[in-house]
Amino acid sequence: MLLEVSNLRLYFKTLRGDVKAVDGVSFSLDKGKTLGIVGESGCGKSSTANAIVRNLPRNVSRYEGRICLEDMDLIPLSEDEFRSKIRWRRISMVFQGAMNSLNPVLKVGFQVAEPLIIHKGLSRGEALKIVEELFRLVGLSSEIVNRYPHELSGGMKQRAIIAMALTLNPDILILDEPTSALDVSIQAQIMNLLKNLKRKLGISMIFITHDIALASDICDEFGVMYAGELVELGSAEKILPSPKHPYTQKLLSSIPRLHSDKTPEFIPGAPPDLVAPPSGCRFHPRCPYVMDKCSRENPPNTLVNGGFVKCWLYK
Amino acid sequence: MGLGKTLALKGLTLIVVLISVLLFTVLIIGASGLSDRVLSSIMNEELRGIRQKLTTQIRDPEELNRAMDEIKQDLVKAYGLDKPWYARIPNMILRIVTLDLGSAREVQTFTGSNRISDIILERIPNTILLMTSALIINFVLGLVIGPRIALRHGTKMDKAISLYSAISYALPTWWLGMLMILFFSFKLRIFPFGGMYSVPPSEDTFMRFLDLLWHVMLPLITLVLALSGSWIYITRSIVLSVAQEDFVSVARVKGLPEDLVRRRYIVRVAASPILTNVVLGLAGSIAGAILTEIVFDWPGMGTLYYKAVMSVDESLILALTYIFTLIYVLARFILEILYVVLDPRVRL
Amino acid sequence: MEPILELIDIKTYFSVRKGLFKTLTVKAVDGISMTISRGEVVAVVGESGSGKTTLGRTAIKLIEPTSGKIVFKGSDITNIKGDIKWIRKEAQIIFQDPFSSLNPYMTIKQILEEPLIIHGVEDVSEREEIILRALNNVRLSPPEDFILKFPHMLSGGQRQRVCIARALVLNPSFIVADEPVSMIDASSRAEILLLFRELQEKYSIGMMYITHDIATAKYFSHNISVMYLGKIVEYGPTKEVLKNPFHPYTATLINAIPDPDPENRFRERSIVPGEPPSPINPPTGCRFHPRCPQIIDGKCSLSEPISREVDLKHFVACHLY
Amino acid sequence: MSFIRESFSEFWASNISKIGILFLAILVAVSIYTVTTLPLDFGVRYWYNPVYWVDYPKSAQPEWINIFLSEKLMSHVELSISKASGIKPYNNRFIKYYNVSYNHECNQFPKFITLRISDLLFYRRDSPPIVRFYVTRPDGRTIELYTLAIETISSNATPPFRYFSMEPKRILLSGDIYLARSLVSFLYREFNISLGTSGVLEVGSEKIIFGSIGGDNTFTPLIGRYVFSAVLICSDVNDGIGMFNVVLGGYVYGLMGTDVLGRDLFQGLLFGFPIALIIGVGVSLLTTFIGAGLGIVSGYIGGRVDDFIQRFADTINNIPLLPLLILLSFIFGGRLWLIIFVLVFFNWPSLTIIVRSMVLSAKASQFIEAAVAIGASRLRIMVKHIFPQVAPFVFAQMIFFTPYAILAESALSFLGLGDVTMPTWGQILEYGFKNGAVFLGYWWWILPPGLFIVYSAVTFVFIALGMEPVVNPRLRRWK
Repeated sequence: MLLEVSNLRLYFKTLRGDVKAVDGVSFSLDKGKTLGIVGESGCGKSSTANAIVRNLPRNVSRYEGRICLEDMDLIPLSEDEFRSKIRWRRISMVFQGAMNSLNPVLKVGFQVAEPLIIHKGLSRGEALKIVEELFRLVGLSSEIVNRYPHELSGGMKQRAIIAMALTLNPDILILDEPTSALDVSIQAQIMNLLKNLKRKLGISMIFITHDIALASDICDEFGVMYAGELVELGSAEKILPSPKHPYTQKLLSSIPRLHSDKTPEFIPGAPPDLVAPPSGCRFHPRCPYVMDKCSRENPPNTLVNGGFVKCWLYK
Repeated sequence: MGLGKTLALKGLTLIVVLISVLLFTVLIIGASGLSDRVLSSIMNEELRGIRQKLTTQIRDPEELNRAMDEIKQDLVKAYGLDKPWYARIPNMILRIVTLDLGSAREVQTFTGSNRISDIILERIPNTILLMTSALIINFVLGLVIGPRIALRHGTKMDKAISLYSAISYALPTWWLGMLMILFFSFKLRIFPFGGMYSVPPSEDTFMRFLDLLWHVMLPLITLVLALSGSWIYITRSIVLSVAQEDFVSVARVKGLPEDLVRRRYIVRVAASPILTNVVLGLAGSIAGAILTEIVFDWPGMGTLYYKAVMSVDESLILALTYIFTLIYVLARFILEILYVVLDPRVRL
Repeated sequence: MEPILELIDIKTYFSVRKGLFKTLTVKAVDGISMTISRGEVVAVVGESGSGKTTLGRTAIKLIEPTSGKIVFKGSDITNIKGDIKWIRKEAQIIFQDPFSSLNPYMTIKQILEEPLIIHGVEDVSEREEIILRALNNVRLSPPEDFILKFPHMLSGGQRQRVCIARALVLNPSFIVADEPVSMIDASSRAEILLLFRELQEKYSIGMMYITHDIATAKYFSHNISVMYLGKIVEYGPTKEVLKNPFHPYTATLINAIPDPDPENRFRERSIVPGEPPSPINPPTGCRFHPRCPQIIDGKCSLSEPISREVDLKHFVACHLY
Repeated sequence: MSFIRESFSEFWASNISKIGILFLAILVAVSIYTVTTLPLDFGVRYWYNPVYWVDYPKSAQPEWINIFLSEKLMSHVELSISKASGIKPYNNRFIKYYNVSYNHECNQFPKFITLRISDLLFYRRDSPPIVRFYVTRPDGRTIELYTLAIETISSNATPPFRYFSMEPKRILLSGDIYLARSLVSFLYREFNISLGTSGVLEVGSEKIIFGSIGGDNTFTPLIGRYVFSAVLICSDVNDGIGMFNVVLGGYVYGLMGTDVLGRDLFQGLLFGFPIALIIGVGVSLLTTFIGAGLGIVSGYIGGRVDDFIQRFADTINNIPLLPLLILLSFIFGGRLWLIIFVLVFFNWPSLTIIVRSMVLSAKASQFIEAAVAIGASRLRIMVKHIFPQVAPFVFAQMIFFTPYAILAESALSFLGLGDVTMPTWGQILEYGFKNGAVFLGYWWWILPPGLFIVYSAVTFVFIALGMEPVVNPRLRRWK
């Protein structure tokens, strides 16, 4: 077990009250595997990622749980320890806004090389040499090293950012919607690249997206998030063909498919406000199988089909 | 488009600005009739003097009048009053643009020259000594304190400094200057009331220097007290907006030490807007803080301009307007070049 | 069926000023002809920079074409300048971004009322009635709950439904839908698409459905045209094109959209390399040739392929055919 | 409108906004009070009319300063009586007494003494009245101060004859030679001291009148009750004095003291409130109106209109403003509305440039395109769709610009370029500075006007600061 997250909570303070962005999330990640975290926007996917790399805004009101990286609990680590031991060396991340992830006044190559210089103490020249290699790996020509971010297209920036995430050979790479701003053909290119990296480097990934079809390209396991909670967790082989949780079922059937003639369905209503989520099962107001119990009690995680489902239907 | 072309284009725009400002000034002084009025009053003054001299030589009143009429016609021509005010403009602007600034009517240099270029050259160092050093102090204060409070925004320290900035924005520097004189010069008697040197100035160069320092202290403190608030606040807001960009979080997650993140990812990116303020501030400071200079009786460009306006010395007003604008325009041009150096996005 | 919109060799160029003297021409739409009939939905599929959005805007004269002819409801509207109000009533557009396409300072009622005011529906109760009916139509019910809300109080899907309602209050005969679901959460996309199809059929509206996601086009377009760099490379009945894409580019677009399948991760997706070139300086010959996996040496880079009817009503512009 | 309510609650959440609003309320209240109590032509009629201030003490400190002093300073005193306190027949004539009394309690001499009578009325053309003035001191001694004789009337005007009705007769006792002679005899008679008139003038009449003499011929203030009387000797019983005043110049006056001309600074400073408010609000209102209007037109219409507006704005924005502002105020200034005009003229461009860029980005919003698509006219789009986008920013700019306008006007006033018909704080400071108030330590002349400038400016800065999170969504607390 490479990474084990249990009972992770991350709340933000606002004028209206605490936003329970991540509320008791548990999952684990094996070496070389990719976990997809999927769900609608505003369900806490990105916050989960940010909680793992401890990229927190100032208004955090609650940050607790266990994040164990090979038996080391990360939460009690001091800011400085976490920075020098974990960040980028063990866990690196590709952020959602690829367009804004690069400093506009520094050359791309230098930004990618920076972790090597800081963490490994390499000279700029040595670091840049490694960067050129990495660029080749992600399909960028080595001359890009000397370019500024604004001179790159969106796809090239995304490749550079992926290269940047790989500089220190991290154990875990977190990808937060890495392709959402890209065109479909470029998106396919990036997915192929990620697949290659996974195979070649054996790196573990957490892939965050709202698009299950896209996630199926790379993920071995799926965690489905709804309203700050993980409602279903299981392998791709189990979840994609036969989802258990009503939310997962709905999510899967809402995807317009090219190769089948089934009319897509939709989930009526909108995800709840995370300041005051519904009582009991948070999905109950939108659930087609809602029962009395659902609005009263929060369902426990039930072992079904080799994975966990958080639903009263399976209890 | 090449870099040279961009800059040439900017330069051209700024030259147009320069000429328009001069034209605007001349038009205002001319069209309001001020120019004609002042010129004729100067001429009449001169005529009166001549008449007094002539009365001792020419007894016959009729002959005197005839002689006076002739002299008057000559003078009218010499002053250009025979033509309408706008006919004088092209010449005037051409002279100014070629830096032939002419001579002032009343103001003189310490050594008695009334050539405007001499006067300006004498005054500029005085203004630089006061205004520019104040600006640099304020800039440094802004750069040291601004980012610090920006990254701790919402804290008590941030609130206190913001409050100080707000009040200092509402504080007229010249009034603060008067209070400073009232307190430190009148009440405590530890600083002089104004001026640059004691009268009579000391013979010894070192003592003169100390004397100068003693004199510059109070206006300098005033300028720093009154203006540092806005500098800190401006730096704070620029830094605050950069600090919220995504690439700053990326840098943190990359595991860069906090001070490096601050230096390389925040201040470095915030540099060009901050620099804009500094360079424009520097350029503006040449015009002097007119009111502060008056309050402290500081013989700089500000008091010079004030005197020029009050005595309607057209050539001096024009020359100073030209110099102020020229420096400002040059600063803008330098900024364009600096942007290119600092911000790769500007490079086309 | 009677054609509602005919585009004949439409070209829309933009000039981009670079510096003082140099202007560059962006050939966003470069010679496109298309006919859309009443009740017909034509999907225009392409990536960003393909000119599909410009085409949609040009079709309803939000952008003036550089050359070509636009015939709307039988009259040539290409050069009309002043009296275009009737076109604005008959032809509507729905935008991609439901967040920025509603004025945040207006209530839903004000937003829906505006077109009615502009087009002279003076009776207040009549306007109210139309608005309530439109809201019911887009399933924002009960409508009374929504009319006094501001856009920011609604979810993305709800906002897009308001946009649809706004387009419908004037009873248009033609609608351009510019990526109407691309910014909506996957879970509510289907809802909007189904609503679209229902309303389009109910009112027999001609529609140009612009999208980069060929999968959504499948659900309610009759015909599909695939655009690449300002040109249509393939056109035909939707089912036909999806089943049997002729143009290599169309095949790429289809391949880029996976179905959720656990087997996906064990196979490479077939992709085209590189990125779309800039429409300022498009490649010679076939514009797709630098990225084309099936390039014919000495042909594709030199001569521009002409659109041919390869199958029944299925056109393709490619040297392979 | 819910966003207005939300914005307001966001605004109201910070203390600084509350303070700002409180300050503004005070500012407005004082201005309204001033406008309703002081005449609108206060400037010309009183402030710039030196005659009006003749009997006020010059450069007097505020009265409340005595609270902090162990040795109290003499307050300014003006005594008056309008009805005769007694009447007596005397040799076919009448004597009317007009007595006013004053209790002198402080250990100082008055700065000056002035007698004033107004509205002298008499009926006998051939026998006009005579007025004699006396003072009776606490020690019972009486000094004759002055005699006023009225000439006989030779014209054929009809009685009653009225003197000093338009302007009172003012008798300045300090330095008066008649009084000096009277004091010479007084000193000799009562104390057996011989002092010539020049000697008396040297000591000062006030000191002799208000002094008790010490051993070595020094005068110390005599504490106690003084009675000043005007004695009217007249031939007709109806003759009389309308008003008799005695002014004893003090060292402290009123709430705010006086300036070198004796002007009551309190009144001048009070009048500064409405002017600051008018300048601040007027200039910022006009500037934002023009600036935002042109910015919207420039940004939305584009093309040549845009080019023209932007060139113009660029030019003005590219020059150091203060010098030109001074020049223009010198040439055109002197009146409030001209100063407002000059300030507006030079300041709209910066707003236009910013608003234009905001409009350009708002123009790219799809709801603008949507409005075009439903056939909305340009005007409708600008008013209904674009303006609301920039409105919060423009409103905040307007508030933020107000202190600038107040400060700019006071700076121009300080340079002597203010409105010549009404007192402003800047002008009061200018006059103080020119008259050496700073070098003489007249703090009460320098401190309050500046404090009021800061007060009114800070009011708007606080409100603007409170609005910052409303306008800049990045700083918002609610999402």
